[in-house]
Amino acid sequence: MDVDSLYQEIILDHYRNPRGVGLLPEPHGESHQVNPTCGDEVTVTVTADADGLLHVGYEGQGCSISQASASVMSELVEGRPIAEIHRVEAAFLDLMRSKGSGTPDEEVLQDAVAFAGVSKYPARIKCALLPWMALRDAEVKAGIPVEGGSYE
Amino acid sequence: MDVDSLYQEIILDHYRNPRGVGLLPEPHGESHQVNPTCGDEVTVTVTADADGLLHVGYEGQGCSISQASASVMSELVEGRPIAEIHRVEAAFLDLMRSKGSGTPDEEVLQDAVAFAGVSKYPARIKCALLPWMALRDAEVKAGIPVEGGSYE
Amino acid sequence: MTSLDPQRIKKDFPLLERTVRDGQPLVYLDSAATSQKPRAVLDAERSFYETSNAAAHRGAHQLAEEATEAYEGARARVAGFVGARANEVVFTKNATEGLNLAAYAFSNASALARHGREVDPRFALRPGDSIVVTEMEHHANLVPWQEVAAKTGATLRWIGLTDDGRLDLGDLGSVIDSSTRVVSIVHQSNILGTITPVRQVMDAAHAVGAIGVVDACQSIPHMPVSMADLGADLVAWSGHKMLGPTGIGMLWGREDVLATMPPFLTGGSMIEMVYLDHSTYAPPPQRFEAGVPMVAQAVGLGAAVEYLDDLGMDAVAAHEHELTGYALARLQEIDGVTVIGPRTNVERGSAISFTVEGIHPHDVGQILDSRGIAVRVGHHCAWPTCRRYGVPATTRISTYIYNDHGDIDAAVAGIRAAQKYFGVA
Amino acid sequence: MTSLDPQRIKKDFPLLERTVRDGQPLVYLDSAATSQKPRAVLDAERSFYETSNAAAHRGAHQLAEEATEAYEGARARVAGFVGARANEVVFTKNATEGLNLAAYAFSNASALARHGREVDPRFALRPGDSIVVTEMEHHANLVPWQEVAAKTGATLRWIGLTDDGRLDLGDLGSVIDSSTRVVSIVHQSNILGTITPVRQVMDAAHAVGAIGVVDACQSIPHMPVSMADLGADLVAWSGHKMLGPTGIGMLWGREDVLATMPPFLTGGSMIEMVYLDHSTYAPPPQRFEAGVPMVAQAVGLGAAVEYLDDLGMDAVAAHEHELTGYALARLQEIDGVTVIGPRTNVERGSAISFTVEGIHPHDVGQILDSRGIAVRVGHHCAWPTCRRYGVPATTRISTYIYNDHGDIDAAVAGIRAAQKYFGVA
Ligand SMILES: Cc1ncc(COP(=O)(O)O)c(C=O)c1O
Ligand SMILES: Cc1ncc(COP(=O)(O)O)c(C=O)c1O
Repeated sequence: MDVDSLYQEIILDHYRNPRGVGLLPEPHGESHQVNPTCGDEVTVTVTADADGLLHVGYEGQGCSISQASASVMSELVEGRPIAEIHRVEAAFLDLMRSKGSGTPDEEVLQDAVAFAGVSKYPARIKCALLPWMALRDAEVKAGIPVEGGSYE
Repeated sequence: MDVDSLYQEIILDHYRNPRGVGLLPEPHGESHQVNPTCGDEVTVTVTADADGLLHVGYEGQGCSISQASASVMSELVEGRPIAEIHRVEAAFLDLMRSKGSGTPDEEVLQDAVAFAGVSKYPARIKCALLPWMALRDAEVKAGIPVEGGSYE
Repeated sequence: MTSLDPQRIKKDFPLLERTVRDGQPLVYLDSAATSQKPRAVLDAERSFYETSNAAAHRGAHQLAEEATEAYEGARARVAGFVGARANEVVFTKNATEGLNLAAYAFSNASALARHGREVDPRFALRPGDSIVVTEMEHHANLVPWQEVAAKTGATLRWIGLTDDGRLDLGDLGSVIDSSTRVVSIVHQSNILGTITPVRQVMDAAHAVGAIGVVDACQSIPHMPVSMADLGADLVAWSGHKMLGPTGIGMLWGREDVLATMPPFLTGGSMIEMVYLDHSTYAPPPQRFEAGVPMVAQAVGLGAAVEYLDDLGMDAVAAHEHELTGYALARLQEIDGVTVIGPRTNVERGSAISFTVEGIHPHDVGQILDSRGIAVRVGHHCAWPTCRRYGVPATTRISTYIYNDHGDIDAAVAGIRAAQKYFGVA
Repeated sequence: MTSLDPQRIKKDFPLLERTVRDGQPLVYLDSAATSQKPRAVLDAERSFYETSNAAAHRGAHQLAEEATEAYEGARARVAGFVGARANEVVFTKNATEGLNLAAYAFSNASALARHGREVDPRFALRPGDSIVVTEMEHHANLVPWQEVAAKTGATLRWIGLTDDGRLDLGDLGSVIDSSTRVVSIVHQSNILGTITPVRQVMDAAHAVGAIGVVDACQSIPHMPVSMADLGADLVAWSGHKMLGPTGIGMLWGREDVLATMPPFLTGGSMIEMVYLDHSTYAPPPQRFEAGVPMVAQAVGLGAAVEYLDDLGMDAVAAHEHELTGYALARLQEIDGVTVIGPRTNVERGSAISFTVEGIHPHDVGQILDSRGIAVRVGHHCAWPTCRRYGVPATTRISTYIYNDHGDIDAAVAGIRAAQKYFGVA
């Protein structure tokens, strides 16, 4: 079977050259998430600045999907208004639930559209969602009101 | 199916007219046994006299098989030498394990041969053995050395 | 609502075609002990083994994905059957494990608290606290609470029974009081047939801040039951009494209650992080499902629920209600027969216990068996209930979707035959 | 001893005929997670349901007799398989429950003793007492003991590992000392493949009066194991890894140890007498089997044991030994592959964990899966063992009676393909 739909070039590229790695100093919120079945880990830190823009930093270890997802996520959300970020989060969650049949909104998701193929592999969806769960949890811990679907 | 092989006349007679009912005063040994699945109960008391003869008394409540078995047992063992009783015990245990194919020794077992049919009904074997288990246990408690197979 | 056709239904159950005791047709009147299984359940289980067997939640290959989907799909189906969400349903090996899981939440929290661990105070018991059950509990909902009491110093209390087989709610207010931390009661008695006013008792429990537990083993297979209506915090039942395979049961829990319960069985699949010296745990339901689960059995249970859904639980309940009315009437026509439990068909299920004057229940069962009729005899794992009614044991008939008037008539004829055989009529 | 013919054996396993991932033949290399089931096991289970299904130990009718005989017959068969007597074998839902049963004997006895109940002092723990495991335990034999420690104040210790995947017995004498009350170790590691010197460790436990427990999940399916040779007091393993159904496991116990262990799950069938305020309990094994048991699964397991007996466990072990040697050699020919655990075929079983330089184990597994090869990735429920060897996870292949050289060759080709795909070779 062709795994190219899973391992898109964009994903492999983010995996090999992750962007935005590193935790924020004194973050407003921090969350460490693990995937208990495979041991993948991601820590996400967030801080909201005076203009309502979110800043994000992360560290992690794990498979290509979880680590590339963290890198793509950090690019997507860094320095953007919180309301916009929630729209991105919701779009990504929808994509992961689409079982490969969704047509992702490229304008909202940008590089994250590459994860469309992941949604066909139930065991890998958790990998892709791991950094997003950490982001959501870090926001909660920072006292930022979150909305939208749960990651369960 | 014919249940007459189970409910022999001798058994029904002992059930309706139990012999030897009553506990001994100050017995050397006493044992209360229950069948946890159906709630049948038998208490057996024993005392060995100076001549090495065993005396036995019992009380119980339960189905025809367990109560008739107690009555037959008391007749068979009352006032007999302990070594002889052990031979009877062993013969009865063998009979119960014979799955209906044994030819019981009438001289040793007397009325107890009527229980041959019980050995074809696994769920009733426990009923028939209940007073004998109590006898064995009462003997142990009286300090009388027992031998032969276990009742498990 | 269409009514059931037991003759047609019977054809779905291969075992019901067999003969017993020298070629006599089987009359199966022991469904309160365990039900028979329709072909659809056996097929579902077998086809799982032949196509998708793998350790669920434990692999990245296609079979493991399929096994996980089959297992979680069954959970969702079962949850839907009782109006619950999937993450509120824990799979256990039987109802007994579910009730023990509930009971161990208390003894474990109590022991952990004593050694300085933080626990939900709702579960930590101390001497002076009380646990409430009823006098009609199955041993599975009595003995675990006796053990909790023995391990924590709490006191066990019980709600008594009236002569006609009902809960005696007269002194409910004195049995359930401010010392009460948990109330665990049966929804439908397996020995008396009584349906209890579960909601009222659960409300009384909640009024004093106690956790409410329900043993729904005999109700969920036989009538529509919704978790919301019961008003309980935890509800246990088994699969094998509702057409499902042996080896699987369920514990439903309110999300906020499950969330703070300490784990019970620990090991693989229920953890979050494991270090040599300590571990953290996954959220429910995974927290309560340690080890490779009974995947094939869950799949079979899913098919059982589908079968019941197709019949419609309203239709099932109506069928049983009618049949129980008929059975109560026919049995009580027999001189010497005494029904132990409600004698009329009001707030009662289809398990009917009775005694026959002059014949031990075991012997009644034996004569019925010799005529191909399978019933249960003994204390039915409700020994204290037998004592309450002054009987050492009873004979019990219990029906299900595949039984009809003919089965009851056969039992009645068998009881009369027993009376003749033992010379009491 | 005749040697096995995997090609012929494969024909007995319906699932192994299926294809995966767009029509590719399945190469199943995940038997350490769960084994596939031969037709004979599925047939035995189904035929039980179709002819003799009833609640075992709970009725006087013919079906109940047959069900009881089938269930107890399976117990005798399984006991014989490990050289034990039937009354020393307790059926559980999986190995995890068996290990928890062992662990709860300690926490329950400790709590009962604190509240004035008489218990066997071997099981009552206090602060200052120690519990010993190893650094290569499956979570199922680690987390339950962490919980016992947390509930009793006892201390958990562990035997460390050497760099080549063996128990480090150098400091055995300091880990197991006079404070030690229980020593629980794995017989064959599911992640490293290591076979441990169980007898030596059990003897060390007994020398200080501790109870010895063995997790035999990965050994009993793969080689002849006799309870007498292990020298343990309690031994747990599961059915689903030895061709049996899901939902059944076993705990063997020495008669004198089981005899004084307090009950674990309580309820029906495990009691002697039940009163409202207290109960007495049946002797083992019934004392540890509360509720309607997994009868059909026991019957299926009996058929699984028969299948293995027919092959001969010596032949099974020889087949696996040869195959493991081949796999170790072929894997280590690949540049960048590191075997985690013993690298030669000495005192080791057929589970082989490895890493591939530059590719995450999860991604290796995915490429193999895309070629129809089912392996396991992750920490294999032995997270502390992963930490010991500095890896976040591994990829694991594990074989059984239906695997041959061709399956290993397929895995090797798949690993090379993964290296190419991820540009690391
Ligand atoms: C070594 C070992 N111990 C314990 C277990 C747990 O077995 P189960 O999941 O059947 O309870 C396993 C398998 O998962 C194992 O490999
Ligand atoms: C009312 C009730 N509670 C509990 C149980 C125990 O169920 P199980 O044996 O499936 O654990 C039963 C059935 O045996 C029952 O009828």
